[in-house]
Amino acid sequence: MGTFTAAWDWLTSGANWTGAGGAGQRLGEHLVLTVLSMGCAVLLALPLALWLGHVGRGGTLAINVSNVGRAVPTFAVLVLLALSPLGPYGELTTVIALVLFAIPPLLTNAYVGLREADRDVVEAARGMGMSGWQVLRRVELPLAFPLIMTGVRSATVQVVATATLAALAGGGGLGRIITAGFNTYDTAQVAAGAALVAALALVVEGVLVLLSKLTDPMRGRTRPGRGGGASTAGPSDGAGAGTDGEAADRPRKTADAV
Amino acid sequence: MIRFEQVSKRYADGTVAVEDLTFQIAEGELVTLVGPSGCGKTTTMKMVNRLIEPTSGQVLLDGADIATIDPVDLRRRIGYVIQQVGLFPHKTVLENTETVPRLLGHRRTRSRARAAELLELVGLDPDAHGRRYPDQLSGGQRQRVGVARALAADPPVLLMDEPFGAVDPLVREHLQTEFRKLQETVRKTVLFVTHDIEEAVRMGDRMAVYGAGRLEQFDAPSKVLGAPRTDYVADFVGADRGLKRLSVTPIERRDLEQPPIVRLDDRMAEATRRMRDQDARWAVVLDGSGELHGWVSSDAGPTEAGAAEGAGGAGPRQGRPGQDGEDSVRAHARRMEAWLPLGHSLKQAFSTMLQYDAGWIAVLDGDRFEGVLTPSGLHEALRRSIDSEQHVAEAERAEMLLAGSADGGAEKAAE
Amino acid sequence: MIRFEQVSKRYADGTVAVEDLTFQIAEGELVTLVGPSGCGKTTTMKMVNRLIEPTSGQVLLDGADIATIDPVDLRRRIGYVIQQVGLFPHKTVLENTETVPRLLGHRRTRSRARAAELLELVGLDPDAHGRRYPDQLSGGQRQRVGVARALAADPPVLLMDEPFGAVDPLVREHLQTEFRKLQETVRKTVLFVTHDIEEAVRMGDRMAVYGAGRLEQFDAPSKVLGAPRTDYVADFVGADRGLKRLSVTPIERRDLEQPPIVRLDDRMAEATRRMRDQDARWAVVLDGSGELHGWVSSDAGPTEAGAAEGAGGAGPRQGRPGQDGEDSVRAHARRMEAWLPLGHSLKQAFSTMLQYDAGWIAVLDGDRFEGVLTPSGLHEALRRSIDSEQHVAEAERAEMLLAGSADGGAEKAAE
Amino acid sequence: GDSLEESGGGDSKGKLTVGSAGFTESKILANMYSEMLSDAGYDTSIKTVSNRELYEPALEKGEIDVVPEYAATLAEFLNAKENGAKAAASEPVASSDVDDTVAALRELAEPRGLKVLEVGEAVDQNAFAVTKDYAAEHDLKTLSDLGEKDLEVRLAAGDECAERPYCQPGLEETYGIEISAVDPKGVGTVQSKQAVKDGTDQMVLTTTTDATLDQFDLVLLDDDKDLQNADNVLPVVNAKDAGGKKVSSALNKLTATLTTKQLTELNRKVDAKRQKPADVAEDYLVSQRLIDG
Amino acid sequence: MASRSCLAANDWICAEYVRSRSGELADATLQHLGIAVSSVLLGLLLAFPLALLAYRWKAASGPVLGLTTVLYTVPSLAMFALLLPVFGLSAAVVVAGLVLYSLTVLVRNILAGLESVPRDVREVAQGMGYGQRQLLFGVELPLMLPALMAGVRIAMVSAISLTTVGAIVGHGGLGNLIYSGMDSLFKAQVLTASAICVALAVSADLLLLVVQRALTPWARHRARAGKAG
Ligand SMILES: Nc1ncnc2c1ncn2[C@@H]1O[C@H](COP(=O)(O)OP(=O)(O)OP(=O)(O)O)[C@@H](O)[C@H]1O
Ligand SMILES: Nc1ncnc2c1ncn2[C@@H]1O[C@H](COP(=O)(O)OP(=O)(O)OP(=O)(O)O)[C@@H](O)[C@H]1O
Ligand SMILES: [Mg+2]
Ligand SMILES: [Mg+2]
Repeated sequence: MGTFTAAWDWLTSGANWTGAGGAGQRLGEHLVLTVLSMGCAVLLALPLALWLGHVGRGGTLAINVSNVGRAVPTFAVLVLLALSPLGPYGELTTVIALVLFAIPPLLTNAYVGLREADRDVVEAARGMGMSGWQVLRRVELPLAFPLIMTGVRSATVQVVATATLAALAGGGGLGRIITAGFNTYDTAQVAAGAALVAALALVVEGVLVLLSKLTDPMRGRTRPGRGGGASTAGPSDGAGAGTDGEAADRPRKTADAV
Repeated sequence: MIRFEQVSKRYADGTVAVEDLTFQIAEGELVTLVGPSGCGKTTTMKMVNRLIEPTSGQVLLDGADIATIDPVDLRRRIGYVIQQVGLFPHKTVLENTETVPRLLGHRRTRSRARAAELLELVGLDPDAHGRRYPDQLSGGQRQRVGVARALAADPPVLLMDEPFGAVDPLVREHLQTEFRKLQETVRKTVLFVTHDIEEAVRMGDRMAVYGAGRLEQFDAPSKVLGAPRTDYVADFVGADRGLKRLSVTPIERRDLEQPPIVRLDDRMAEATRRMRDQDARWAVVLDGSGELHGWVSSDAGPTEAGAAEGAGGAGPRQGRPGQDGEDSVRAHARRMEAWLPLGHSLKQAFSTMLQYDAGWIAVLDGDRFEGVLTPSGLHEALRRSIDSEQHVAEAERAEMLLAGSADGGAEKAAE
Repeated sequence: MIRFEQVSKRYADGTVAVEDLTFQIAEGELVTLVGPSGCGKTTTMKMVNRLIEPTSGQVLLDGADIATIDPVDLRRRIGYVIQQVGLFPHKTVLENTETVPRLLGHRRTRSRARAAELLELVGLDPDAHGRRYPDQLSGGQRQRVGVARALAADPPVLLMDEPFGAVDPLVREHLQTEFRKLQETVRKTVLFVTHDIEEAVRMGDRMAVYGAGRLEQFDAPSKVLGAPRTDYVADFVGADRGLKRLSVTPIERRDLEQPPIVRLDDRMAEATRRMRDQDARWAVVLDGSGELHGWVSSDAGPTEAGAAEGAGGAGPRQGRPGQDGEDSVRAHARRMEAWLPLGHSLKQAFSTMLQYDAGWIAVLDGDRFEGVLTPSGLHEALRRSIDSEQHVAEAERAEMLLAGSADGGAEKAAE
Repeated sequence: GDSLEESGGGDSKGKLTVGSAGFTESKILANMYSEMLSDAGYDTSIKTVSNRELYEPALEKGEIDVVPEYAATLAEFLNAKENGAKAAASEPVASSDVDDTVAALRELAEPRGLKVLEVGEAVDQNAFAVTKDYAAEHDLKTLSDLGEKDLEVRLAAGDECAERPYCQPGLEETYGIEISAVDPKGVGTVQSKQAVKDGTDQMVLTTTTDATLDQFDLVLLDDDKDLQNADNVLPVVNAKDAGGKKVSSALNKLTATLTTKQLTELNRKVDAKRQKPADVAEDYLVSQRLIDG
Repeated sequence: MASRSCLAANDWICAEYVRSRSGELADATLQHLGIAVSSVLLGLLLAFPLALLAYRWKAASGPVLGLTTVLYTVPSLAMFALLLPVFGLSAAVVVAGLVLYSLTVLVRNILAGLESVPRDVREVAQGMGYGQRQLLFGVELPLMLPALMAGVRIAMVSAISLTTVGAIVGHGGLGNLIYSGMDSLFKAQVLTASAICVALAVSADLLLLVVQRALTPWARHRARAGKAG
């Protein structure tokens, strides 16, 4: 418990936040790193995944290839990149490593989401002469949206967490707080840094949830299958029938056939 | 028994789908539900198996408020054919069909056999289609699998939401017949939505006509057709509801005309005389045992041509000339194949007339000749049946007005 | 113009859905496609817009092999109402409807207005339903949105797969009427699948009857009903196909009977005499300008009771007694409201008779009285129309047999 | 083991777990300890736990019984753990004097149930390296040489370098070296050495026994003014499980023999010649006649 | 001689390395697989109820997602420090850590899968009297399989990569080799171990794909008119 109170103290002391190397700056760096990496990963992975999912081919291969980037520990990738000609560009290697790391969840989820879009609806879309691009953008994409966003959110959380590794190579970000605390045997600082990373991840997650709700093409539509129909109060519009009055008896004839 | 008590349903966005609904379906009764698109039929159904909870009022099943029954138990007792068919895309046709029996823990072999049986009942070959997935079926085939699936567990209550909407007339008739047959042996309590008024009339013990969220009429089909309670109902069941009554109005004895009757062995001259007496141009011919043989024209004689004005063009086989001498009726009589037993529907009578290109058909009771039905007779019968319903309906309406429960539906604008 | 040339389709699992199909739909023609469930109707449709590629043969659109046309371009020219409706669940009703116009780059305001217009056409209120999502609509409402969506872009070719299958008779009739109206002004080439033979008959310029993957008959609806080419077709269009012809057979002059005619201002005694001469119990009454006024019974006279045997039940307003003296026809005549113009269908005639509870109806040509139609006359007319088709059909069949292309369908078992 | 019965106080187990911190030198040392102990009749196994944060508690608990350690580093670690990070930073217990450092270490270790064995000559302490080219160009052999030259140096090290007396402050005060900036690429990491090799930085903080320097074309500069703490190698054991005489006598024999030069050579065998740590350890022990071949 | 020099020369690719350390490599690979596979399996067992909870009881979805998010951000060192007292210095501690890490992906994907089950199908199942459990296993589970398997595939690849952090406590499978190789810049070791890692990930992914295909035979018939149009 002592660690927690100490970490709390660390976090609440203003001195740790301001100035060069303060938590404020580290937070900013971490965010930049995350946004940059996710931006690149999204730009690379989503168009590819959407296209492959739309065409329905090559997805397996692409997912497999992208897994290569993830299968090797990010730390090792960082070191290997440092040995490459890119080595001197420290931040770049970190971004590359994180992009490689973020691509598989994006790619896999988007591809699967697209393949699973309701075939009847897609068929209707194609039948009305939507071009491939239009079917994709107007139908498949909205239908696959939840799964795509799931991929984006998982990837982002993971990137936020993994970006701490940048510190090992002297990059910026919250990882620096952790490694510094580590080297000075300052457990409180380590815990504080970890808490900051977690908090950032939560906030980013929250923002993404909000964002996906706002951009969800199906917003406003009741999500399927959650219990019975909702019953809400409200003014009855009392649309009764009774408009016509009762008329007199119908006259009748008792005629025979001719 | 299903009972609705002042049931209303208002959706989240304020749409009132069903309002103040009160009616009852007796045990073993098949009630057909018709009404304009969007009037709340599906909503009504789903409130019975609690897929939708009413906003107010209650639904009772065998006297118990369903709100108190566990939804799963409730639904196990209720077969449901959903409007959108909704087959399980991940199961084959056979697996889809045997879903509920398997759910109830029946043994695999037994439920499989039952599923195959039901598929055959709905006109699908279990061998050819059983192992396919729903995606590999046509629209109508899918719908039939949906029906088979709902029947598989033999539930005492059935909700069927346009179960035969996507199949062709032949299959539809087959399904209707099979279902009625089934219903006659094991009487289930059925709520059956359809957009086909004829189907509603043919299938229903009673018929519920909805207008925007309210029950406009709930009556025997013949009454709904014959005596629509409101303008709205009259309009809804169709300007041609008279024609639709063709299929529910039986041929009765009093609708028949009595043409002259001669025997096969009567002499032709005698026959001709009798026809002239009755001012008729043809006569019915019975054989020795009093059974229908055919007819004979008053102009019959040496010339075959110019025959049978106003009478059936039926029977290619002429009466065989010969043995009994030129003068016997037998030599001139024509076979009559356009006949129907008493009690069959006027629609069948009409169809038979047209099919045999006949101006009349004979009506038998067992083997006994009862008379002939002509187009005018048919028309009369139809008019009378409508009339009689109207009389009853008017009496009822008067009562209703006194009771103050009328919803002010206007009179049929008959004049 | 759509042309199928020896088109076959075999699915991956070996099911042959369509086999060796050859036929042609002329420009601006509406062809209805009927056939048993699973016979390949949907498959046929999807081959036109290349949602399915034929296994062999080719489909031509305006002379060009569609295999050579870019699918997207092709589909832009073809409106498609899918059997499963397939609305976009993520778009509102209005957005769904305006999909294609927006796709074609039309301006938002314009396509929105057009969408609203079309929704109204299919009987949906754009204000009440336009902003809803498909999940919030009833089955029939969804289907109508699907129709509106296909019409929105005003494509020259339309494929409609059971477009009105899930709506009630009133809405269906409304849709049929609207669609025919539309079709009369802007003639589109339409392939229209339906399971409702009457709909097929009413809507189609020609009618294609499928039997398991093959074309059994392709003819004008009246011919298909009147002279089914094979047993199979006869069976399929129904034992009551004669009855169905009611709706496609017009009232012709020769079907009418000519009762005695009297004028409003004729003296009653003279009228009675004329009826007696013609052995009639009633006469038609025309007014001074020769227009239909009503009818008068031969028993008419001081007593009002026991009137009008065999005549229309129309007209509550009795002829006003008075001014013209007791003896004028005017005093005894009854208004006749059961009338129809020449050329209307026999079905309307029948319905009108039943609606007005009349034993006959007057038939007018413009304002001119042409005669009366009785049930027997109606029946005769129906029989004749069937006959005439059959004669033609038999001749055709003989030719076909010679050409060797007959598929061995048995004779119609009419006899 | 027949000698098991003779084992004195604290030798309660016949099985001993030797901890290794995972890097080459630690692996070699762990293997040597293990060999020595099994030669003394123990059943031994090696467990790798890369972080002191994890293995030190395990050592206290007895999950690990013996660990090769470095006197000053461990002393500071325990100091921080005992007195908090701040106090430890302001009042370091370790110094360049071996005996003082070991004494301080013992004081901190014993209450935790740890027993610090004899310290030897072999030392693996912080050291600074520059590229061979740089050294040749400026004629550098020692840190003093560097201080005499008027050179600005960018130093690849950890963040904490700026505050640690043995690092930036020491370099500036003791040697008069001008540090333009500390590039926080970590102590002796690949990235740090690569940065020096690239010319991004001029000097890197690493350790005396680093055997990969050749691969980056680096040479160490001599700490001729004894700036660095006395990080001499010594075994630390769990007092309860392995505090007995038999263990200490076995390990002390080794500690007494091992020199820094030998240790560096052993490291080189593994890191440059790519022999396996276990083989290297055994060869060494045999060649020193500490065990039989 | 040539092979000796490839070790000494510290080449990236070195056959002699593979030859001389084949036992070590095999052990590491086995350990790696064991840890990765068991973590994903356990992760599934844990993620399923969590996702279900979040799905059935909407109020829980925030906390569940939040918790699994935070778990992933816990640095591995801290994670192991927290888990060590419970599991001791064994492979279990690594598995436990990886299970917690895998929840991030699995819970989300299972949830997304559950929410993607078509309304009609769910409704008809309910209408037939499917109980909650039967609905889950008979309908929802099969229909969400694609989304679920997408999650499992990502989780598996992640687990294979993350298993390496187990090197901290000596149970990192190939990670032990990668990290120690990294320390001493043993290029052949780093590359070989990494390559095996990649091979494991790729083949696990393919295997899972095969499993998914086998589990969803209906999906194969869905490829209607495959032409891109
Ligand atoms: N989820 C919903 N939210 C709001 N309104 C709804 C919802 N579902 C249905 N409605 C509306 O409630 C009314 C009744 O719908 P219901 O599905 O019961 O009609 P229905 O009688 O079955 O029609 P159909 O014959 O077209 O299937 C319709 O007007 C429909 O638009
Ligand atoms: N993907 C498929 N694989 C195999 N067989 C199929 C496939 N799709 C359809 N079929 C079969 O092909 C035949 C024709 O199907 P189609 O959908 O064209 O029938 P339809 O005439 O539209 O029937 P309905 O009136 O019931 O909609 C059916 O027997 C059906 O089972
Ligand atoms: Mg409905
Ligand atoms: Mg179809």
